[in-house]
Amino acid sequence: MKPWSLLLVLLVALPLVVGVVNLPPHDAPDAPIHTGVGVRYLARGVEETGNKNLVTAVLLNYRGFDTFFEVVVIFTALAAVLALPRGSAADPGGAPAAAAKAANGSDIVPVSPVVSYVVRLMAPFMAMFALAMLFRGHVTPGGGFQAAAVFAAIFIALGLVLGPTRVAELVPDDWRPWLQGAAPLAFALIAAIGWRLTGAFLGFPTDDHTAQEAMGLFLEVGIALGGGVILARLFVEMET
Amino acid sequence: MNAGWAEALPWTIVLPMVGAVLTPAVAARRPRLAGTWAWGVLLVASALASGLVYQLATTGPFSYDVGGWAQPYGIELRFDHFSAWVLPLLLLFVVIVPFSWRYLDHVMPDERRPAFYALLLLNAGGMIGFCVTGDFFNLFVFTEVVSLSSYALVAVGGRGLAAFAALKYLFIGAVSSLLMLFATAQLFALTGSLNMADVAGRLADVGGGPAVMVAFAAYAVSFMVKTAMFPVHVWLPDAHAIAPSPVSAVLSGMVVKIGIIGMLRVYQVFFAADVLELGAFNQTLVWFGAISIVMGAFFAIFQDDIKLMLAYSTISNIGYIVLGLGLASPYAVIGASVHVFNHALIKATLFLAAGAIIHQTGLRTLSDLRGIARRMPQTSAAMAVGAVSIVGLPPTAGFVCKWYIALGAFESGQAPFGFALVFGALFIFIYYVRMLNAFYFQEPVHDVVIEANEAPWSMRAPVIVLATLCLVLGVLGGIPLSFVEPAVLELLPFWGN
Amino acid sequence: MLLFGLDLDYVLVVVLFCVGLYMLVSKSNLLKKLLGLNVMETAVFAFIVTSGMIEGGDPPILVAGTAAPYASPIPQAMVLTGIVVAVSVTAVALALIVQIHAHFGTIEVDELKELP
Amino acid sequence: MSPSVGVVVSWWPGIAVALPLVGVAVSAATGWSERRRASVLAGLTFGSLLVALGLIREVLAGRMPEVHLLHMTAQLWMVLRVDAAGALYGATVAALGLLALTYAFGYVQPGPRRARFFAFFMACLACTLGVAYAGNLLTFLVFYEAFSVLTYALVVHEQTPAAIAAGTKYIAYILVGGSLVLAGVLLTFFLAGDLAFVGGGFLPVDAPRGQLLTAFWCFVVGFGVKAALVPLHGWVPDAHPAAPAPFSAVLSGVMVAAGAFGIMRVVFDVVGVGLFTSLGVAPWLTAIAAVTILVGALLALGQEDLKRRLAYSTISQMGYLTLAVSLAGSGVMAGGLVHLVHHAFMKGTLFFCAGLWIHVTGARRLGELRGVGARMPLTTAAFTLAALGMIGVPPLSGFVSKWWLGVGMLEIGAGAALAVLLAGALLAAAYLLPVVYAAYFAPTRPGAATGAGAASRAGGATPTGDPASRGAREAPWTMLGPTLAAAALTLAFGLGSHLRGFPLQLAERAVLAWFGGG
Repeated sequence: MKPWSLLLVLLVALPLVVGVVNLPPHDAPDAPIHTGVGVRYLARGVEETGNKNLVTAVLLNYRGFDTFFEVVVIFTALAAVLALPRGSAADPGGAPAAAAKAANGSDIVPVSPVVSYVVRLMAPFMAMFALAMLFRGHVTPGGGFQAAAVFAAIFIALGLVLGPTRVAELVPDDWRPWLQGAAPLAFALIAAIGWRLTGAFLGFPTDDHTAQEAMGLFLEVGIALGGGVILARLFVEMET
Repeated sequence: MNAGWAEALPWTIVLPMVGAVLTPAVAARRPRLAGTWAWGVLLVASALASGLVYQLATTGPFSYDVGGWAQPYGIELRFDHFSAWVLPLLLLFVVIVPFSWRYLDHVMPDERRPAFYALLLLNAGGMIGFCVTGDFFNLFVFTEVVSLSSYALVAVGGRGLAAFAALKYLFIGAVSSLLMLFATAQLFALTGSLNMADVAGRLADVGGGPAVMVAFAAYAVSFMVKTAMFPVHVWLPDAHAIAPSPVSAVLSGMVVKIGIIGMLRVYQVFFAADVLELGAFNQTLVWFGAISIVMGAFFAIFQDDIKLMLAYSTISNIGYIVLGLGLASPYAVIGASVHVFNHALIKATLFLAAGAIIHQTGLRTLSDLRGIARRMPQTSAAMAVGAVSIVGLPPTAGFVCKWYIALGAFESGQAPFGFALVFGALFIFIYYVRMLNAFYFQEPVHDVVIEANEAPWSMRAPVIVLATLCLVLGVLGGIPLSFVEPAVLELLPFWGN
Repeated sequence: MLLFGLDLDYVLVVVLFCVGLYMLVSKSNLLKKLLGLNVMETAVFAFIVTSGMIEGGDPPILVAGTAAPYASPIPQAMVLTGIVVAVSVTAVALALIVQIHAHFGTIEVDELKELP
Repeated sequence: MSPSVGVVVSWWPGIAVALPLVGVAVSAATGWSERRRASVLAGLTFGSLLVALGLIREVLAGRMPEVHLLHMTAQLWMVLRVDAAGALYGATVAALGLLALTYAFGYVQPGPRRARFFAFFMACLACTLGVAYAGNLLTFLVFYEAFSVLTYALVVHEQTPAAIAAGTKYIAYILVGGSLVLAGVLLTFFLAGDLAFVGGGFLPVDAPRGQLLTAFWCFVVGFGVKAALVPLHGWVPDAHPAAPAPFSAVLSGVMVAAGAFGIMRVVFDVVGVGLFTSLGVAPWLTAIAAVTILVGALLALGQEDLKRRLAYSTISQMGYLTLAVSLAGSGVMAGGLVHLVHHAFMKGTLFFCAGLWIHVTGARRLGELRGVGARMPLTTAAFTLAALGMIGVPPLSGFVSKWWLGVGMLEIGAGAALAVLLAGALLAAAYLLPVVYAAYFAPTRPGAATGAGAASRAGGATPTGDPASRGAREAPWTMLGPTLAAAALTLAFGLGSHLRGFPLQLAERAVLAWFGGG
């Protein structure tokens, strides 16, 4: 088994190495990557999108369509986890599973009071950091996704300390379907608004920076909320 | 800039996605509403897709610049004759979804239905996006939407084994997606662009070289894995057989085809750039296609489980399509392009009919299902029609495609492959004869079979509609053929240089 | 960085990719396989980000304190998308592994193959 | 094609094919009484026969009725066009079909499988008519494959292990053959760019010889499986005994002949006589035909089971058709085409009689037939008549066809072929006369014809006769009638062979089209 794996790996490695070493050197300023479409983004990105952080400009404006479906991908992951049979609750799944469960049940390590205290203490500060990333994303590194990750981290850390069910209760049942779909829905809404304003799907009015920023911010908030809720829910679903 | 139905292009992709996102909210109180909701969404999406095809037929291929950014700076959606595949794809979904309403009764508790239908909608939306996007990275994103929902759909019906099959599918699929991302990055590093047409133009300036070849090869391998050609097919049979039948129909009929569509897209770029000698590659496709036909049929013969048999038959049929592409002659490529759809239709017929039988009896092997035809005559007849079509007896839908592919083999001077194709069909018939024999001409051995009843109408109607279409599309086989012809002829001047 | 005329950064990325691939194909534990997949994903992301770098460049954030040349913003946006996709795939894979574990009580492929 | 023939658009060929298809729906209709269903089916088939006869009249009047069925693609379209050969074969199919259908009403036992039998029977009939009237290779192929596959259901009708085994063998042979035909059609289209039958052929003479030869042998081997050419005949002796007698009659009479008809179409309407001769394949085909005639007849001698013996006889007789084609002489070909028709009714009679014997006495084997002549005089008389016809005794129809074959061979100086023809006739006498002898003259062993073993071997057709009865007891008229009618046709075609509208005249017309006025 193992020698075959090694052979396979070598077989894959060889063409890949051939492929990458024949690329234009990556640090050179005249590499195609720096003379291609990126030139325009660097030259006119700020004026066209109002974003000083050009990564955000590419993400939300130039290639917003990618990002739309990127958030759809996370939603897909959630739908996937929700659609799967519940591992334990619905059906014990035979003797080996039951045995494994019993074994697991006994080795749960109780949460140390220190950890519990620190997590609860830090949670508000982490939330502030996330908010900062969210609202400063157009001028500094950061943005909706990063904020979502931190939000989710807070949820998960709290979940470890307080138990997943209590964290799950933070989001009311009625809101849950809307919150977990917040990101794609925000994109759809902005796409429609852009369509109305500029005549192009997901278009941003290039001459109106206020509208641009408002729309961008709306998207970031949607991504942060939706992404955070989904990531946290993935954890909760797998835990219970 | 954009006129008429072209405006609907992004909405056609977004509609199923948003529909999927809203499914849990819509069905929060009544989970069974999810099925109807999904169906409605797909109906509207099909209406939009019909508009797109109408636009294509009247004005030819058209583009949509998302966000209004001029090319190549934004993302371009391009609707050409190969993208037209979205309409039949959506229509098949429209037929398959009602089938799953009752089918799911035995498969999952009600509260998981919204998630299931959301996954189906995401899958459909992802495939639409995949077919119409004109941007390499966007292609990758849509691939992931389709793949991720497919992995999950495999596992929704079963427990451990289904999850294991799905995980196997996930690992192989994820590696192939990574190869695709790698190839995209490679092309980006070479050209500094992601727009397909723009990449083609810039590649022509870059010229050939090992890096370009590796990028092409990575795409090719990635798509071959997605389409489950013979040496990389290992993920397919278990995954397709263990999934709930409507899902099998979607996976086997449509999801594997994104490999083919993707291959065509990559071909379009590399032929336009004209930087690689692709004759040898085409020859490889021809051989792998021929081997897929034979090996798929060979494994299918030894299966007792009907769904496993149908899954192996998919490998055979993918072989036909790949063989047709590799032959690189107009007839063969036209035949292969149309078989992309016709196989989806036929395989959906077969999987849904098999699903109806499994739903009614709880049995799934040929030896258990002996004599089922007398208790479920309509479903069995649909199965027979599907079998005859997939073998390619005239005048069914399968015949037209195989005729064109075989003719293409003669046309390109590779007559042995034409004969291989004809006799491959024969090989395939062996296992369908086994199936029909068991259903029609053997005495029942199971009490369940003796007492079985026809499936409820919500399941029977889709099966009958699909079986009828198998015949209609044989008789009217010229319509799809003449539809893809311009696209193929546009592609072919650069073909197989 | 060049070594023997080869672009060492790129070669290291391929090495990382292959380490991941080796884990994926040779390990029997499903979790380890998944980690292998994650390593491969990381390798590809590293490749993309590396390709967008530029000699002496700043991050593409056009505020006071940064100056041209800037690294290309597109690879970074691509990688961000890629990471989200990778997280999603990992989540689904983990859910499946949990499912397998609940049902069979093991996540070793060797043992799973012998079960039914 | 002779200039006097004009194509006219006419729906009649389509109607001839469609009428039996309506019967498929009728057979599947539930809630009809058996009597009502039977009369409707018979009416439909009779209608089809009338149309077929009407088409003969059209053809004799110098018209060529044509109807386009459907255009699948620019290349693939289906058309029915009735020429002399097609009209002749079509009328034969319809007539024998009607006789066999009537016979089947009495023969096939009530039960769940009865409806299935009639549905598939009517479908087969429709498709065989389609083969007869096909105007291009694709149409021919579609109907040919369709009835070949549908036949499977009729071969396995009894669902006994033997029947299933025979069916499996059948379908394997036929599908390989069908695939070869398909390959041939593909290659033909590739070479000629068209598929429509043209008297004199349409394959380009200047095409690469290798490809022409490949196409030709694909067709001959493919159709040869159906036509039971000798190395390819394996399915015939198993399928015939397994199938119910009325279907055996149709199978032998017109469906095996469809293979030979296909070879005729290919040689005269696709390849063309000129190209056929210049390709140099004729001697090979002659040799195969000769081997088929002799080997088929010799193997028939050794068969104890009557239906098996008749099946081998079919193999031998089909050899005559191929022989006639291979000699490519106008006289011989006229004889061959006539023999196709005559053989259909003679073999039909023989199988009908065999079925009656099985039905009444359970006798399947030669030894069990002793004394049956006294108990079933009419049946045995019909059998005798048909057997004599098969041997070629004047003035029966078999004599007419063999006479024309023989005279045609002399015309073109094919002495060896004539010898084969005569040897075949002698062998026919050797394998058929013992049956007649056994029926009339062999000493009766008590209980031999009604033994329990024989009865159980009858399978689905349980003897209706009282085993103890020693007196004359014929089968019911629904079965005896068609048998006698077929026998009467054997006599009539012999006596009236020169009459207008009889097979010979049509055959001469067909040959005129193929050999270009010669």
